Amino acid sequence: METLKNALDFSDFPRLDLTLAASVAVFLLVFPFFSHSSFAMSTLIQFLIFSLYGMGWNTIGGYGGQVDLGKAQYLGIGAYTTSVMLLRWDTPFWISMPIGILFSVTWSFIIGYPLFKLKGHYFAIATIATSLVLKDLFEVWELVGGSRGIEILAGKYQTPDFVHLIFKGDDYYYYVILIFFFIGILFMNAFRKSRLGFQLRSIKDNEDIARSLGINVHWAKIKTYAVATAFVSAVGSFHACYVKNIEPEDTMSLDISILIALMAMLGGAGSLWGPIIGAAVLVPLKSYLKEWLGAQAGMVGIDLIIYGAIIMIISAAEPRGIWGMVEKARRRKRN
Amino acid sequence: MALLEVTNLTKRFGGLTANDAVSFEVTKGELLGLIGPNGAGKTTLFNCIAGLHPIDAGTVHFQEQNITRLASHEIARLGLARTFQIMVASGDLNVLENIMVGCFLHTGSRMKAKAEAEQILKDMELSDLGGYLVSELPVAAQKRVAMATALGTRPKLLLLDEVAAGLNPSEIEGITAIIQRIHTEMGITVMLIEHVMEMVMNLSQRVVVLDYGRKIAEGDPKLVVKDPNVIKAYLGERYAKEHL
Amino acid sequence: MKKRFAVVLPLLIVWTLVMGTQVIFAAEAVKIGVIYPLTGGAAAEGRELRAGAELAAEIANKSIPEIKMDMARRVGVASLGGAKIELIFKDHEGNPTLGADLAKKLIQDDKVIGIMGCYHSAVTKTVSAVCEEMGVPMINDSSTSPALTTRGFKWFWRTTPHDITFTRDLFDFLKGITEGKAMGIPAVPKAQIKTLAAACEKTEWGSQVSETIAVLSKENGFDLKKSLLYAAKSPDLSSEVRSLKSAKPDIMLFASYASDAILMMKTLKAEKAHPKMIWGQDAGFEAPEFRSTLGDDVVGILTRTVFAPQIGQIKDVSGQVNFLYKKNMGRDLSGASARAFTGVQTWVEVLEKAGSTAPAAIQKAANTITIPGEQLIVPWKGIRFAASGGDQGQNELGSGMIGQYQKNKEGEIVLEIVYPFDVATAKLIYPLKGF
Amino acid sequence: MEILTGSISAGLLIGMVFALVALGLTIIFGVMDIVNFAHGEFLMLGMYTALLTAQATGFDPLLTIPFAGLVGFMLGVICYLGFVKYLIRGPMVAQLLGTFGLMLVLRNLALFLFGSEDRTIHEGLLVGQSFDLGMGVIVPATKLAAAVLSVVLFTAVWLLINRTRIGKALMATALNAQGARYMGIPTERMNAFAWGIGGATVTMAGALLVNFWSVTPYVGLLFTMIAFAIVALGGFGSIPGAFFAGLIVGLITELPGIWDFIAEMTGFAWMVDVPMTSFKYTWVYLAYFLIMLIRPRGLFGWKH
Repeated sequence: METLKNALDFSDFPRLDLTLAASVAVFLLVFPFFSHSSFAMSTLIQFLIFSLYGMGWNTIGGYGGQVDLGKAQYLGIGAYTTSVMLLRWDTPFWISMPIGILFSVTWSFIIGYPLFKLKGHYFAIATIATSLVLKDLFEVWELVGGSRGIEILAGKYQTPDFVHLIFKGDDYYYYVILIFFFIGILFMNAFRKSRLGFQLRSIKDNEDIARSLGINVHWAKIKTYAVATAFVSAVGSFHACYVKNIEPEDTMSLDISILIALMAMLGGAGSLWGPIIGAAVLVPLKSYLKEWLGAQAGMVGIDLIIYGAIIMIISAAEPRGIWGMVEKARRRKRN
Repeated sequence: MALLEVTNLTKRFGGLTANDAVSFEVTKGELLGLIGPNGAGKTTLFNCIAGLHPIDAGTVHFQEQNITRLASHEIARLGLARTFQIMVASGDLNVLENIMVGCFLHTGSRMKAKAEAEQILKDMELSDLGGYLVSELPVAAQKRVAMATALGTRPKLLLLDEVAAGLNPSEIEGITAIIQRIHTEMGITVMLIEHVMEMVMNLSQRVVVLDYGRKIAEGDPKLVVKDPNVIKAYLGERYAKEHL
Repeated sequence: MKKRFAVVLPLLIVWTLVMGTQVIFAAEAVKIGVIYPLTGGAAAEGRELRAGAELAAEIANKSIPEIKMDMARRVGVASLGGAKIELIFKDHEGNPTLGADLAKKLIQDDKVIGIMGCYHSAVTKTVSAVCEEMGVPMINDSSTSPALTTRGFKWFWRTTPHDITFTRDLFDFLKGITEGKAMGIPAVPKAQIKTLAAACEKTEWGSQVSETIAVLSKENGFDLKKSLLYAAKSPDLSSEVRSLKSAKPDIMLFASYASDAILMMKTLKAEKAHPKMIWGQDAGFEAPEFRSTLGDDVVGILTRTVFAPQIGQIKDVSGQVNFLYKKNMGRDLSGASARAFTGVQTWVEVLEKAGSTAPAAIQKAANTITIPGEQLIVPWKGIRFAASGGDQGQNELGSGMIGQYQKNKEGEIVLEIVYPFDVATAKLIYPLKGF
Repeated sequence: MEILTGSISAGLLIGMVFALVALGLTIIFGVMDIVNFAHGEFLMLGMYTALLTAQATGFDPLLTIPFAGLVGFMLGVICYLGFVKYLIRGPMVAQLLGTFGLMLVLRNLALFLFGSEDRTIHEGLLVGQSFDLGMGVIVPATKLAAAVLSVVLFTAVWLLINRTRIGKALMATALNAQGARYMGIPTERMNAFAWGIGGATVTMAGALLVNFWSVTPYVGLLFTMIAFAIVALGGFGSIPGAFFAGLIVGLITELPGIWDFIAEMTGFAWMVDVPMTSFKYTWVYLAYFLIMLIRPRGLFGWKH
């Protein structure tokens, strides 16, 4: 009950933020009714998906300060569970998604226990290592299609199919992921106010002090890692139904892991809006830069040079990302 | 009754013996001072008691329970809290939230934790500062926040590590009063490390003196300062010979 | 034959000068979306593909009666009032998810009437699924994973033969050698070329090839001693090579993209491996940089391909188109660019037959079209898609070739055709003389 | 037997090459605790530098190594003074982010300038040479040269840090930057110097590797990942650690050959069918993970 209240309580944000957030929410809700290009639509869906990944990453990476570069493995577990169960047993999405989460969380406990014995860079690189090991295993595992992966053929289904989450148009997917998105925000709002959320922020500050306050640091990290995992896995399941094609190289690649961390870090790790801002900046930036300046336009590389330069400038200007800039400006105004 | 009982505690860092067979007791309701020159191993002793460092020999009992091998968070849960010399707070938790972290040890509810933390803020005369980041506060206030955070865990024994270091006389007075209040009004047993002698003398009922990791004296503060061993430790052998 | 070609050449040059400056306004252009890897690991191949497709569109949009190709004689698509072909290129970077997004964008935003692409089988897979879902025709010119046409798609046609065909060619070729059919060498006893070892990259394409090799070698009585999958774009391949070498095979078979193919050959050389034959499953083995990088070391290496400039000696159209291509790009058509060219050509012919840009009309035309072999620059019997069955949408008249890198009289390295035996352009070098 | 000796020797050789690539990363980390995602891009730029200079001047690619080192030194210093200096104020998260951006910029700059095709050196003293020492031990000349350079550079860097004043200043900066500043050590310049040395070693490695490997703008990340694993395995900032970890990683990548040897010796048919090469790098990461469980600061780690 109190958790629900926490989730719905945004009163600690300035009114300006809430007005902005509300107008963005309204915009997102009505967007499909206005005339738009499908490019804008798929960019928005990508934005929502990566916001959610970023929110998941933000629990352990942002609030907990544990730089995790292996989130793609959970995306893969979620996506594979859903697609394998769909193809073999025609399992509804709403059943396979929780099962995927269960698998992911179990795996996260198994590797989380040793992982969190490591700190800092050792931890970051170990997460990359585990993710790549899992990817390599999936590549030779014939049950899940090996390196060829799994394809969901939409033709078999009577669309729109809300049970299996198979649709023809992007609009349906858009609204499903939008609901996920809102739930995700509420969840994160509750999380940051929960006991675990507080403990984690204390751990990020100083592990010794956190311990002296009775926090089981190792266990708190593992628990949070599981929360982050569940998030990513659930969206991974959605991803499977949306792109309908799952391959280790594509779904579980290092690029995805880095991109997830990148968006949350750029927007502002450890804040509620950070990952959303990060995704809102990077996803459209990348796709539109590519569209205007990329290889199609005969200027190979320029788009990514600009993209990379923007990342460099933000990271050097304000280590806490875009949201950090906002907070800094506010603090200066207040003092 | 001994609340904390340290027996033959020994801690080595490589070739250096930081604590050498230190034994003492803290009685319930007491205010004990731990003094000694720089590098005497006081903070190391705190860290060993609180479970931050594994110890090489000896035992620690808290409320007659052996806590020698317990992890530091388990010790904290039993009611043994401590502050740190440096309150590192680069993070985004404000003062109130910092205290809430401690309060969450006893409740899962944010409302309750917040109410309790606000009460502690009031007790520590910090009410106006709840919304600030620790790093934005002056040192004296930071020290009080450090104590407040530890109080959030509802400790039975509070270990204070140099809470007066770097403060001016009037601030020391203020913090002395607060420690007194913690001790008498809240009924929390306190053990403190302190360099400011005046404060230790005023506050402590008993002191333990460490030098080179060894306990060299123990007892009533007024008597202990006259102990030649203690003077030697603080002022050097030559000074002791010439003046005693 | 050569003589006639020499007469045509000046004509072609004059024609390009005259026609190049003319602009003819006609019916609204027909837009076709082309999705290729313009950046990423296969960017070099992507550029070849794009150039091939662009050349085909250029020829389709102008009248060049000298080229013996229906498409060249017409201006635009005649049945659509001379509508010009407009290709809209998109770059998928080798990323299947991105490819699918681009397909949606092309179809919904750019309103293309059809899609072509995508080279990488993995990308073709997702793009074709989008097309199938939206009922938009897609012609695939250059992806060879057999699985693509086993899905029963109604909006997907593939002009290129797939890997089972190509691998079957390999074994026919090997059998032919034992029977003395190869040009220039006597029959080789089977015992001398009985053992095989294969190394394929481990994504969609390579693992398919690897499986096919395993099945076919068994069927044909060869002994596959070792078959390994390796991680593409690997910084070092010495353990793979040593593993292959230790199996002491007579023939080594590879399925690799360009950078791996080059590194593999260099490592083979460094490790002093000397199999009697090396065969590559196209891709990296016929990429232009494969031969430019390795220089003389490629002599004797076999690769399956669908095009070699030597075809110009047998087919006029091939020579003519290759001439134009070389004029634009400074090098010969490759398997990639020739297939892209053929893909666009097929699109043009299908539209010509359909007489409409309505998807249903295109679908009907594609299912019933037959393009005779003499129209094509590739040495196929023609293009005719299977309208049903287990290989639906696959071109039934396609065939592969096996080329061998050889040094010609001028000292240049060229890809000579050694299979099919009846169109061979040079004597087979056997055994490989080693690096 | 031949495959065993061949695999082990090849593993040690490639291990030294990997260690050479990782050397710069560990120097930079040792001095200022920053993991450089753009490390592989430095290598790539070193490869292009050597290739283009050799082609433009007609010199043997070997002669371009000092020049590449110079370019790398300047590149490192420029990167530090122009960018990393501002980055190190932030937490690890921001550093990863920033160097990742640097990686994207450098890679795509190369793509823009040089195009995406594979490029290789065709002629040179080392190109295509290899020595057969018998017992299956075949030593490609490039790898041998790289291994020699690896040993030389490792020794040089070790001597620089342990035997010279500037090395002591570097060490002081590494251990306690603030303290070093109070002692009058120009830490800012020390950091820039570390980046210069780090950049120089890796571009020199690149200049040598281009004799064997072909270069594309995308070649960096593979080596970055291997360098990461090596540096972490050896212990961040440890120079001998990087060398031995490099050897270990090299041997692990040659596991398929060792596996073949065991399969041959024991004659187990099932062993032949295990797709060892598919897992080539899996073993590296797995080994990293397992070793870290036992030694959370790496084999020779002294910082964390």
